[in-house]
Amino acid sequence: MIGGIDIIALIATLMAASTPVLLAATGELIAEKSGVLNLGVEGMMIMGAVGGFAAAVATGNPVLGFVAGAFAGAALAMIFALLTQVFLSNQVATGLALTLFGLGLSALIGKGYEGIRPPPTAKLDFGPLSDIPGLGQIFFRHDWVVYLSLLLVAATWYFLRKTRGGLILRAVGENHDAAHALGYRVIAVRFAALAFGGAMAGLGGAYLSLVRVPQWTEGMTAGAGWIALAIVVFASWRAERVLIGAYLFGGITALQLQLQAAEYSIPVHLLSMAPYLITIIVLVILSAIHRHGVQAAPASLGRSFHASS
Amino acid sequence: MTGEDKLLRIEGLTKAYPGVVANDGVGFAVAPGEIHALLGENGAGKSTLVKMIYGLVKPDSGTMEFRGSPYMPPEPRAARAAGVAMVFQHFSLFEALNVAENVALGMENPPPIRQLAREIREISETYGLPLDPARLVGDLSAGERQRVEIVRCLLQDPKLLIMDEPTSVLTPQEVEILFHTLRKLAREGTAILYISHKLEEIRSLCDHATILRGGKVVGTCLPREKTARELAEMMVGTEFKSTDRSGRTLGETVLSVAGLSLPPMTQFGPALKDIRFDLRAGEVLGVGGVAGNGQEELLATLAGERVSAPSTVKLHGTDIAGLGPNARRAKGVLAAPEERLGHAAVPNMSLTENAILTGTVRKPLTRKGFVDLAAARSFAEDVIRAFDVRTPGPHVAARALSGGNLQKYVIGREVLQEPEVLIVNQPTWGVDAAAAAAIRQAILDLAAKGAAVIVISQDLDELMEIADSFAALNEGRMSAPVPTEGLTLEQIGLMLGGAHGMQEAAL
Amino acid sequence: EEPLKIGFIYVGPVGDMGWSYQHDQGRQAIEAAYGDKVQTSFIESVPEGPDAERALTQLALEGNKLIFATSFGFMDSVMNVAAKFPDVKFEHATGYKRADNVATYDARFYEGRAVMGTIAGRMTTSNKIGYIGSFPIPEVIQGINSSYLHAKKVNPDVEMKVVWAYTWFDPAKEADAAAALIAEGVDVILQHTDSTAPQAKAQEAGIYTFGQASDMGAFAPKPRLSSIIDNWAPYYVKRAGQMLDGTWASEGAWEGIAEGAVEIGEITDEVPAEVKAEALALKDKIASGEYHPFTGPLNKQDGSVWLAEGETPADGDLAGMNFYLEGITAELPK
Amino acid sequence: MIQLIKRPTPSKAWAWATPIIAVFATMIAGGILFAALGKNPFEAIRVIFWDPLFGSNAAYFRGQLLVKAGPLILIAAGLAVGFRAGIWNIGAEGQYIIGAICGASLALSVYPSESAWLFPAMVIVGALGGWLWGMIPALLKVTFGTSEILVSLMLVYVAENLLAYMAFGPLKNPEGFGFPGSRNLQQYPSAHNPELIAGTGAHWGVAAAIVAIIATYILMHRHIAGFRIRVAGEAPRAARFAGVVPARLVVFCLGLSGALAGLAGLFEVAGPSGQITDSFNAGYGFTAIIVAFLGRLHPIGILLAGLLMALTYIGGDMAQLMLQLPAAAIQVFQGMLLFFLLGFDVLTNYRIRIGKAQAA
Ligand SMILES: Nc1ncnc2c1ncn2[C@@H]1O[C@H](COP(=O)(O)OP(=O)(O)OP(=O)(O)O)[C@@H](O)[C@H]1O
Ligand SMILES: Nc1ncnc2c1ncn2[C@@H]1O[C@H](COP(=O)(O)OP(=O)(O)OP(=O)(O)O)[C@@H](O)[C@H]1O
Ligand SMILES: [Mg+2]
Ligand SMILES: [Mg+2]
Repeated sequence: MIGGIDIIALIATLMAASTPVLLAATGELIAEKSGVLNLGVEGMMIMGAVGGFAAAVATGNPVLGFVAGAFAGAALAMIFALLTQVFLSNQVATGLALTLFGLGLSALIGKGYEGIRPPPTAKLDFGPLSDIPGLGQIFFRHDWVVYLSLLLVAATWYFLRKTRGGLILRAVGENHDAAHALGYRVIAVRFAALAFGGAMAGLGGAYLSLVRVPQWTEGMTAGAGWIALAIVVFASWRAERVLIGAYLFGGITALQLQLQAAEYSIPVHLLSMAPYLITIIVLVILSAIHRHGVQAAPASLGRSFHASS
Repeated sequence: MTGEDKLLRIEGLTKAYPGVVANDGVGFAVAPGEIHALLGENGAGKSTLVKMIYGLVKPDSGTMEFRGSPYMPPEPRAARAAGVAMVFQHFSLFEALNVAENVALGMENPPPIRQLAREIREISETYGLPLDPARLVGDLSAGERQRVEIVRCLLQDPKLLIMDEPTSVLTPQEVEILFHTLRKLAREGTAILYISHKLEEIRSLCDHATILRGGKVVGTCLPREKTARELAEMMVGTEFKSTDRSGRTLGETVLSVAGLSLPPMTQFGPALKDIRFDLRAGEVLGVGGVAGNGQEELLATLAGERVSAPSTVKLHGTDIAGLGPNARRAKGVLAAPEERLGHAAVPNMSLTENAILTGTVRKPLTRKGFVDLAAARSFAEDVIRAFDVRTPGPHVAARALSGGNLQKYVIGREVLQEPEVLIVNQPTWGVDAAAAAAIRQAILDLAAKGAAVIVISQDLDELMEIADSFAALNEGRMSAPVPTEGLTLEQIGLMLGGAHGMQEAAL
Repeated sequence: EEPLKIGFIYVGPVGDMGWSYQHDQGRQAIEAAYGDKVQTSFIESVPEGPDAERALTQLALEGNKLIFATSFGFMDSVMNVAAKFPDVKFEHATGYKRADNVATYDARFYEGRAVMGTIAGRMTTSNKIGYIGSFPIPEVIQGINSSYLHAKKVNPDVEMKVVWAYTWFDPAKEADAAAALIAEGVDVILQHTDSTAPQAKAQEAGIYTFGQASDMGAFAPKPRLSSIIDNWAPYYVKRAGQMLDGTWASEGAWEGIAEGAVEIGEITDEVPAEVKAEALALKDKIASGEYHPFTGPLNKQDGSVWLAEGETPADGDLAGMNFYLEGITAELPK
Repeated sequence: MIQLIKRPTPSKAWAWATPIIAVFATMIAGGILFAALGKNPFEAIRVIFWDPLFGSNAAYFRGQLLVKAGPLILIAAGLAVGFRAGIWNIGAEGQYIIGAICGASLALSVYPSESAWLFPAMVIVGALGGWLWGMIPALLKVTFGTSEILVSLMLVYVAENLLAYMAFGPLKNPEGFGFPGSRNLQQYPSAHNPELIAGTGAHWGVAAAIVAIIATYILMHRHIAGFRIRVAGEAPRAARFAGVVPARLVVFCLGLSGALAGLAGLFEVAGPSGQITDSFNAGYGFTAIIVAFLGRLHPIGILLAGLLMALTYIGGDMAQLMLQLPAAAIQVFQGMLLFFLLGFDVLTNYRIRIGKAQAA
């Protein structure tokens, strides 16, 4: 308890609260690391939300729901990949169109699923560990997806830093012409990265509709996809910072509400700006440091690749 | 030599692109330990040929044999696995990754990164190409970057090493080191396929040469037994005119630069330090030295891309140091930068539009700021005609021109604007012999008409051929110009060695 | 004879399971009631502003004679379009501007909130109840005051914590709001936002909630104790009928439990029988008009007198309520 | 195997043909979608594309087309100039909001005094607001090299929160019974941006959009300054060689697009929308990005793309009403239209060759 705020409860809350954007941002991180800027995260998330929900309801199995959500997100990402990688369309415009399309399609698919409850997602049972004061609440009382998301962040970090696949992915994102000249299949790598990004966004969406809310309603992602994009930037394209960013964004929302509950009178809207202002400041600092050297963003980010030979 | 001892044997290799047959029934063979040159004009098909050997481009027909068995790599991976390594004409490096990671990317089965770093350090020292595996490639100089490419190849223990114009970005010292390395490799049995437009280099390095023209093999020779001129004539297929430097008289001082100092343009670029020289009408000043020592910066500063302290640059005694590029153009100071695509010309724009790029100030291509397309087109046509630019017409995008033709266009565009001062950087870089001769002649003709010209070049032979006076640029310092007549190679070597003490040395 | 054409515009999708969904239920009730004599149509997800004006005009041009605009933000658009189509009757939900061909209607949600407050006051053991507000507008403030007042009546020790989510619908944020309240020790949550996310959170924490706007029956019996349901059907059916028989007139309707506009959803067995009886009795007293949820003496939060002994507020006063009642400790955002 | 071969120069014929092909392809794909939803596809296509233009109430809807397209075109015209220069302002939504807030604040601060100067002053303040909001990413880019894409996007969220703050706080209508939202400027004659010719839908914002299209056309395709801007986008180094000062260009482009977005916001808040509410911004700033690309960053293209987008919105509402097509189906349809337009564009710059792969 600090100033009437229960810090332990706050941390426990923000971990669950941040999971959807954490998943989506981790996916987008991989996509952007491969040099593709996909602004369609919101669309992919909501497709995951409806796909996951429908599958979970149909099968009664939330795990299958998550799998289906990932597939739904990845499927939408493949439209984006086809357009931007094969037909060389502009990534910004295509991403915006993807969001529009995903919001519409999810609503169409979701007709008839409103007002239903999905099968519950199990919490992991850590036995006595969950009763440790403080730590137990923070670390040992979540559902399995929260742990999965942390695992995926760690795996992403490991993949990017330590594996050959990660090295190739980064190479493609840095200089697609050179990667092509060395014989790497730029388009294939980007398809894979986008599919992963879509699957992660879908997973995040499914977490919303299966755990966080849990129900299906149109437009239920309510801007989470855009926050995921902001987090990738905030994190300056590093997996471990994505975790910090997601928890910070989630934490500020949770904190803002908790301050209200504790009867602090705060200017809510001004506080809600804070994460974005902090992101801008982080960007400025990063760019000031790297003024002439290597930039934090993948150098090929947003550029179309066409093999000329 | 009999067929059995050949490492690579190529027969009837053909590759057509829309509108052009880049390789037409090409055949030749390379033996182990042989350094084999590929010669040819721009667009002759050299790069296409080696890209097919490396698996980047698939031939339409033809066969290859490598180490005695049929060979047709579907992708570079397969080529590397077979023992072929390649250093590209344009680097294939990743600036944001470190040296070890860059090397790993070019290898089939790299060891763990820590072990790889050790191997890089070892092999780079063995061959006299020291490299720190942990440094970011973005922080390296052009020469160091090429070391990365070479070390990447060496670590794979290649049987055949392909190098496409490797020396165009290297300092003479670095070229020496490179040649030393290549010879050592050749002695160890590695075959080397070597592409360059620098015929003297070929003569000193290569054992055999295959000459391409229009995609066809037009001859083979032992380069050591030919003069550079003979080689050039084999490439072009006609006799070669020497440049004519007659008819010039030096007038009074046009441009004077004094106390010109500027901080670096980029983090790793050199600063310009107290540059001073006078340039007279009709004079061609050759600025020698290794790229990366302030050449780009000098051109940018004289062209007005960067402004310098007041009175550091004067034209006819008037201060122009604070003027931008267009204000300088208005006064007759023109320039042609080294990088054709993206600096001197816009790749995706037509030649007409590229005429507008620099031509609006001195040519009536605009009226009250509005572009007169017809006038621009006819100016572009003038350039094409006067400089024999081979292109279907001015509507063609700059990127569709070959390097040499675009360079002729760029030089022509400036020359036809009748400059009073022209600054050109590496005017014949990557350009084949015939086009290079044409460009040099154009510069001489311009000077003969009374213009003052600064030619910045790494090619000392070129400078000796056309320049009246010579200065060396080293680490941002420029030596005082001395007349080229009677200048010995030793003196030049001293000047290039360091611009500091060279006044005494030269005089 | 041509059927009477009736049009609706909704601010959200009909599938929002909340506000727009309930209005669409009302539309369907009209069709059910009058069959071939009416023909209804709607445009959903209409943003407030110029798009609403166009959608309303479109409905008018298509020959709709009665048009329901079901969001507060449509108010000025309705007035503009109504001026251009004097022959078309407009009904605007929750607004305060009327004209000869513009009526307004709203529901007295605070009546239902009084019943919820009673149950909440009885069910809390921590004596802390929480309220998730959407926006600090009079309708929501009425609900907070009414809930608090009636919880306090049955449980003098009760405290009320309020969190403003500044959204009608953002499941994630609503869940966080519930979590924040739970962290403050609240064990009953009322909400004036539309998603079921708070229910899910409450279930996790083992505490109670109430359904909002629609039944949210999926969460019964626990944590959902009961619900407050917007039922626009009676009003819509009545007004459509008045159009058909030519008796429609502009008015400002504000209907509550008595008219069936506000319904109390099933009270689950989690609620002890006597509490359930007490709640239903209160509901009946309100329905019969015997009791007004805001009956003096009542003071404002700052201690100043709002209603004297036995006094009830004029509807006009109530409609603009912008203060908390005495005893609520939170500060109302300005 | 499909292979793309870059054309030496973009094809003029395909540049005109691809949008038409794309619209037809969308009609086919959309028709299938509508049929799957149990609607008559031909009727649906007619209602969306034909009725708003030539149907029974077309007089009204043609005007509404302008109302809807006006801000899109105005914003996109400015964005396209920057995009051409390689300066990626994707925060027009924020600049739009700030323009509206600034203009409305000025009007509301002097309410209810009437003056002929008020509206012109609001126009200036609105443009200035958008300009200032655009200057933030511009100056950060110029001084620190910070990516304007990301900063301008982040500033959208800041602006949205500021908008909500204004709607619930300082700008709240004191006579609004505690309801959020400002006074309605439509009822404040001096501040109102009225229809210029009754029934046409054309207000000052539409006029400004047309002026912006003409002005940017002249700038980009006739004037040497526009030529230099295009050079900067294609080859920054060459632009410097041609005398462009990059920092000035960044400031100019972000300033121009910001100011035009701010103007759009001002005209909207003083005209069709009328008031500052927390949901005032309807995504025009983002949709305008799509419009700019659909119009291939060419002013005339943007004009047509803006009208096409507006048509699908208006036709979409009609399809909801006449055919009970859900709003979601319209969104899907719009998404498909954008996909086809963006995807087919490749034919302008590339030839398609079907056959065995040439390159490994
Ligand atoms: N990807 C391609 N598509 C179409 N034409 C091509 C392509 N690559 C090369 N060409 C054409 O093939 C011919 C041979 O080109 P290549 O690059 O092999 O020449 P080069 O001998 O390497 O020239 P340089 O000396 O300038 O490097 C040229 O006419 C060129 O225009
Ligand atoms: N996809 C393509 N379509 C048409 N021509 C091409 C294509 N790719 C390359 N070329 C042309 O092939 C020729 C040779 O290409 P290459 O990449 O070897 O450059 P280059 O001529 O050697 O230039 P430089 O000497 O400046 O490096 C150039 O004329 C280039 O314009
Ligand atoms: Mg080549
Ligand atoms: Mg070349």
